[in-house]
Amino acid sequence: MSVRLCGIELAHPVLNGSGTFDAIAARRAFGDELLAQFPFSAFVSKTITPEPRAGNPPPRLWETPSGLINSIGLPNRGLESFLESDLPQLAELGVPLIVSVMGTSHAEFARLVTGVAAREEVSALELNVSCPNVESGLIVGESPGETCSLLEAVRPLTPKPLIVKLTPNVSPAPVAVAAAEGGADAVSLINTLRATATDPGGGRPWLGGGRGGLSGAAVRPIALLQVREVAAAVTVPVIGMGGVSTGAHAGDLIEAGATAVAVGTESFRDPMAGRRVASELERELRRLSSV
Amino acid sequence: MSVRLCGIELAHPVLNGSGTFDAIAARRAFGDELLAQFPFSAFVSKTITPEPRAGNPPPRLWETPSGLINSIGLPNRGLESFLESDLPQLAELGVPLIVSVMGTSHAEFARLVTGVAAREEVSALELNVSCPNVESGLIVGESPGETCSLLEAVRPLTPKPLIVKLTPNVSPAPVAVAAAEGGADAVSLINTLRATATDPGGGRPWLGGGRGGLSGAAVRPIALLQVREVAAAVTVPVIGMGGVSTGAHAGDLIEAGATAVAVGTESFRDPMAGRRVASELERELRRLSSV
Amino acid sequence: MRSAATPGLGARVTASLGRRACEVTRNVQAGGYRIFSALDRDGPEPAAGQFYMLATEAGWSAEEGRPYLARAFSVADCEPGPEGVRLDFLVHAVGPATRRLCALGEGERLWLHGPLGRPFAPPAELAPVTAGAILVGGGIGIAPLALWRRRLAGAGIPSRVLLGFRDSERSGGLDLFRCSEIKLASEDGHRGHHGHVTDLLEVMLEGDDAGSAAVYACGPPAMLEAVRLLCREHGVACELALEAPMACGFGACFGCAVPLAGGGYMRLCVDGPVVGGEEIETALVPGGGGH
Amino acid sequence: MRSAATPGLGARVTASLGRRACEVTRNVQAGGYRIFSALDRDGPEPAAGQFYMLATEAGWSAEEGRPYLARAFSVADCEPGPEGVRLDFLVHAVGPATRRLCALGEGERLWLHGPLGRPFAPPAELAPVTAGAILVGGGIGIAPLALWRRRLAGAGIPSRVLLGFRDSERSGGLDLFRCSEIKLASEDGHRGHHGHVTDLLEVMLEGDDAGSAAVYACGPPAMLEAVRLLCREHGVACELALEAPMACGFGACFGCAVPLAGGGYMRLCVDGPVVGGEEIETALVPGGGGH
Ligand SMILES: Cc1cc2nc3c(=O)[nH]c(=O)nc-3n(C[C@H](O)[C@H](O)[C@H](O)COP(=O)(O)OP(=O)(O)OC[C@H]3O[C@@H](n4cnc5c(N)ncnc54)[C@H](O)[C@@H]3O)c2cc1C
Ligand SMILES: Cc1cc2nc3c(=O)[nH]c(=O)nc-3n(C[C@H](O)[C@H](O)[C@H](O)COP(=O)(O)OP(=O)(O)OC[C@H]3O[C@@H](n4cnc5c(N)ncnc54)[C@H](O)[C@@H]3O)c2cc1C
Ligand SMILES: Cc1cc2nc3c(=O)[nH]c(=O)nc-3n(C[C@H](O)[C@H](O)[C@H](O)COP(=O)(O)O)c2cc1C
Ligand SMILES: Cc1cc2nc3c(=O)[nH]c(=O)nc-3n(C[C@H](O)[C@H](O)[C@H](O)COP(=O)(O)O)c2cc1C
Ligand code: FES
Ligand code: FES
Repeated sequence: MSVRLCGIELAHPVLNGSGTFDAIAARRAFGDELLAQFPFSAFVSKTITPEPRAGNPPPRLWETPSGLINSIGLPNRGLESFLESDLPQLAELGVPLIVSVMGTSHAEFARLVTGVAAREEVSALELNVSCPNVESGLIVGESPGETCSLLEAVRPLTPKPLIVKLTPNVSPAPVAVAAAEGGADAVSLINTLRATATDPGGGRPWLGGGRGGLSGAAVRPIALLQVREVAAAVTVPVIGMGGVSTGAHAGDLIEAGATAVAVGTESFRDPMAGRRVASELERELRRLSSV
Repeated sequence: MSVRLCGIELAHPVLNGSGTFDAIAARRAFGDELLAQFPFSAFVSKTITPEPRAGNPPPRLWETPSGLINSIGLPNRGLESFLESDLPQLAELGVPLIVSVMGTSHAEFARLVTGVAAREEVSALELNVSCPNVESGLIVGESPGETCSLLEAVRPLTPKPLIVKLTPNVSPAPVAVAAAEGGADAVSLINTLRATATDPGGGRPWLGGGRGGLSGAAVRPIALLQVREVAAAVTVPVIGMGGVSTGAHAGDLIEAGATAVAVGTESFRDPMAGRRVASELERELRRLSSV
Repeated sequence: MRSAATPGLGARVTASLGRRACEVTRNVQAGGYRIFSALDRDGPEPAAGQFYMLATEAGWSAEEGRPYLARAFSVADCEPGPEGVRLDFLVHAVGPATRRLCALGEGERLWLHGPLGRPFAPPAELAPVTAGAILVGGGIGIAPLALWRRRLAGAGIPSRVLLGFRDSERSGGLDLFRCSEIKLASEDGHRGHHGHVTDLLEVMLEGDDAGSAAVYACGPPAMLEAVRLLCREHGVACELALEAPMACGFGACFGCAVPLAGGGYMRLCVDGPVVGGEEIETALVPGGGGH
Repeated sequence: MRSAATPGLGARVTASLGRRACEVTRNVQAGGYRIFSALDRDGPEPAAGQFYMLATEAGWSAEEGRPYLARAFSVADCEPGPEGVRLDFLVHAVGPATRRLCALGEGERLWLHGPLGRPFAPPAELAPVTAGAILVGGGIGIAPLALWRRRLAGAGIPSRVLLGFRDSERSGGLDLFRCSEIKLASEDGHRGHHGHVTDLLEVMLEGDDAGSAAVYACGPPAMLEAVRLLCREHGVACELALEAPMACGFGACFGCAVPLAGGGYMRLCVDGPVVGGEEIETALVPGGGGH
């Protein structure tokens, strides 16, 4: 079941989705037993930004039919503090580390990529591009041109693999192609779908941030199509995610062309979901290869 | 609860989503009692095309967590036959008729708009733009420019209200703005989200059409945000839909800025859902106005 | 279209408008299946071959948001009484909906709409000089034949019954035929002819009076296709009760497409589920009768 | 940080890794609430104030795809035994998850992970010269105080208990305090002081020895905020057990944000649910404690 992803050897194809597993907090809650049975074959950090962010005001969560809207707002301690305090702790996990970063300009992305890539604990970087470029006003990940030019700006800064996390709010194939042309080593998808909810007690928006992103089982059929179309459009490896809760779902994404898959929301329901999905996937792939 | 939509007086704000209720077939199944208690305040026809279409090969349906993928492929008898046989029967419903049309070029749309608008039974037309323009290759409804130029081509052909049905697969606000600029009298959203499914028995795609559109409760939170954003961007009325199954959901869309709402997938589960939603909505609006 | 010879026999019964909540009065084991009864206080007595769309009032969608849609079930038997019509269904637990229905408790409530679709037509309509009916059923598919046999007997029309089962687990439907003379086949040889039920049909069709009989079949797709071809070969009229995925059951969704012999598709819910053997291209409906 | 005076008292217990299926051994009515017990064969004994994430094994998501996520519940009581730890929960049916949990049958299975979060700290840690504890609870919120009272008594620390209820319906939690001396308040005057429980607290804090007591409170947000302000006014240390919407319970989702006194947010699941009155900006957590 081991796979190579951009030259990184993974024991199995199941990663976590960025922002859906805090390995440091989980170790605090579950103890060192977590390290012995770490659910993912590589760990993807929550997205970090150059400066610390408090995140959005609560409420930040809203449960929907078979899904979850989150409006977390990327709370994080900022680049310096991440490198200083978090990275050494994450290195103890014993799996390859992929650090997710997000800036609002080429300069911010450059600072993040340079700072993170310099650390030997880091195996690869994921660029979270679901944010506006303050210079152009466009959401980088919704525009092939913005995505390509971002890649051209940061690609020269490191030889380490750069993964671009695609947004599902536009057809992702053209953006994936642009990312690959700009030098991305892999793409991952889907991020969450833009969504909102109303306070049941009255007409106001429920979420402190006004709106958020939908994830979980509800979005699985959307993710499957987007992964299939992106995998058909690019030659770089694809990390598929969106509503994976069983090995069969992971198998569907791999059939659709993904090299690896990630588990997000399902880890909330089952902290060891990644491990379960990996072992179910192993059985599933055996079954499919015998069909 | 009566509302005016583009000058059309409606007894209540609840319509059907195009393609989710065949009033002629329903009358055959349920008898004339259907007319006495017709669930919708206006009837939106299934999308018709210039020539007859058989639709996609089966399977055409796939149930997903709290949702449904359909890959129906717009089967219809074509313009002539619709005008000759269906329209007189639909006129017996006793509610305003909105006819949904789809072409793959300006010329096809023009033929449809001219033919349909000429009939006095028809109160308004809905333009289904979730299809490629064969001339440009672009999905009309994913491009503000294509949408505006389509409207400019067909707007002069009729004084009857033209409603543009927006696709949720891109951010719809810019397209809505373009539609209004081109002369649309209203916009409706959301259509289905592109999605797919794998045959559980083996890796092949399940749907005969390869992929389809996701609707139902799963997409409700996506629809709510898109309706809110479109309503904030345009001054023409908005018909909101996507996963409505109760009056509370309809009320959320109206709070978000919709003038009317449509019920789609829920009518499959409950053929009289439109009527139920309308009466629940009446209570809901009273409750909200007293909050 | 329907003959007046046996009044009401085989005439399509119009459904009561909308869905209604009916109480479950019984739920018993029948081999590997369950037979449950619901009391329909407001509906008409269905014709044999018609079906209902069913969902439970509570706990539908209990498996990760599925079942989401109602499901189609043939009436296996029915009995009018002072409080309403007792409807019996034979169900095989193969997925989320059927698992939930099999677990129904007495006194629980079921959402139901129907009766829907085209029923079996009397032999006299299919074969000019009729020697009676031959009923061919397999597995779970024998449900509608049970009611049809009772109706034929009531009208004084002779019928012969051939039933086939894979194994004793799957012969639970036999309970519905308690007091009739039946020829049995089983694939595992546990009962009757060791082989397929179509072997029995073949022998019968080669007999003397068969040319003037009408064959009615319901069962797995492969069996139906074999019956269809046998009947064609022997010039014997046949009606088949087919299955296809159905979202609505009343012609609203166009999901239940079955390929027609002359090209194009029919909607099985309104133009079936009982179809003439010559009407369709194949009984191997893609996506239908998965079990 | 935790004092060694009463060994283990108030020390955070580390959760067993991952979720586990536990059998429900009891489910009884308690006023308008239910108290149910589950046998945790593999988990440690929790500390008072800690919580578990719960979901049922079957029939979760039974209301249109909800509940989708597990939900947080405080341990109301627990008892180690030869087969494992018996965990008692007090639940109020307010939404899809709590309705499903209240309907749990004996022998059914529950998914659970925990114990999670920061428990109550012993009085000696909060107040240097302690005169013991004052426990203030309201409605469903008295659950964690029941276990805390037992633990304090076990350690020989005196505690006084003040409980408030809106009406007798909502006083079901009293069953958990059967054999203790309690001062009661009810908003409808059906029992004890006619008014708020905070009236009782105010009187007590104005008494002689209160300045050296530690207050522990759990209940509706408005009550907690009143307790917090009263304690601040009287210079009395207090700990509050708060609620916030939680998707994961172990620090993974950042959804459970509670505003900190100094700006920014804490994650209530890992830095709470028990927090010092001075740590937070307000106990009126947006989105938390909706009932
Ligand atoms: C007219 C008619 C009459 C019928 N009468 C009867 C009857 O009398 N008794 C009876 O038992 N059945 C009957 N059926 C069949 C019954 O409707 C189906 O078995 C039912 O839909 C099964 O629902 P389910 O949720 O239990 O299983 P599903 O999972 O919906 O369906 C079972 C099969 O469908 C496929 N499938 C479809 N969607 C999905 C999905 N999202 N995920 C995974 N697999 C999927 C799978 O291949 C699976 O094997 C009838 C059907 C029709 C059309
Ligand atoms: C640490 C902690 C300990 C707790 N201990 C207990 C306990 O011991 N006993 C107990 O009964 N409860 C306890 N709770 C509260 C319990 O977790 C919630 O009541 C539970 O989440 C309710 O779930 P539900 O599905 O029944 O209702 P939900 O519908 O999830 O929640 C009820 C309220 O949340 C809002 N809401 C959130 N999402 C939606 C949505 N999508 N649609 C509509 N409304 C929504 C509504 O305003 C509603 O009133 C605790 C919570 C925490 C954080
Ligand atoms: C609470 C939450 C926080 C998330 N935070 C991030 C993030 O910081 N960066 C990112 O790239 N994606 C983030 N995501 C998106 C997930 O990584 C993933 O792409 C998405 O949730 C779809 O997968 P799922 O359906 O399995 O959850 C977040 C998702 C959730 C639910
Ligand atoms: C089976 C099916 C067929 C549909 N056919 C059409 C169509 O012909 N034209 C159209 O504009 N929208 C069509 N739609 C989209 C619906 O009108 C509606 O926009 C969408 O389903 C979202 O609403 P809902 O979630 O309430 O179903 C169809 C949807 C379904 C489920
Ligand atoms: S099931 Fe919907 S049209 Fe037949
Ligand atoms: S509930 Fe997920 S971080 Fe607290």
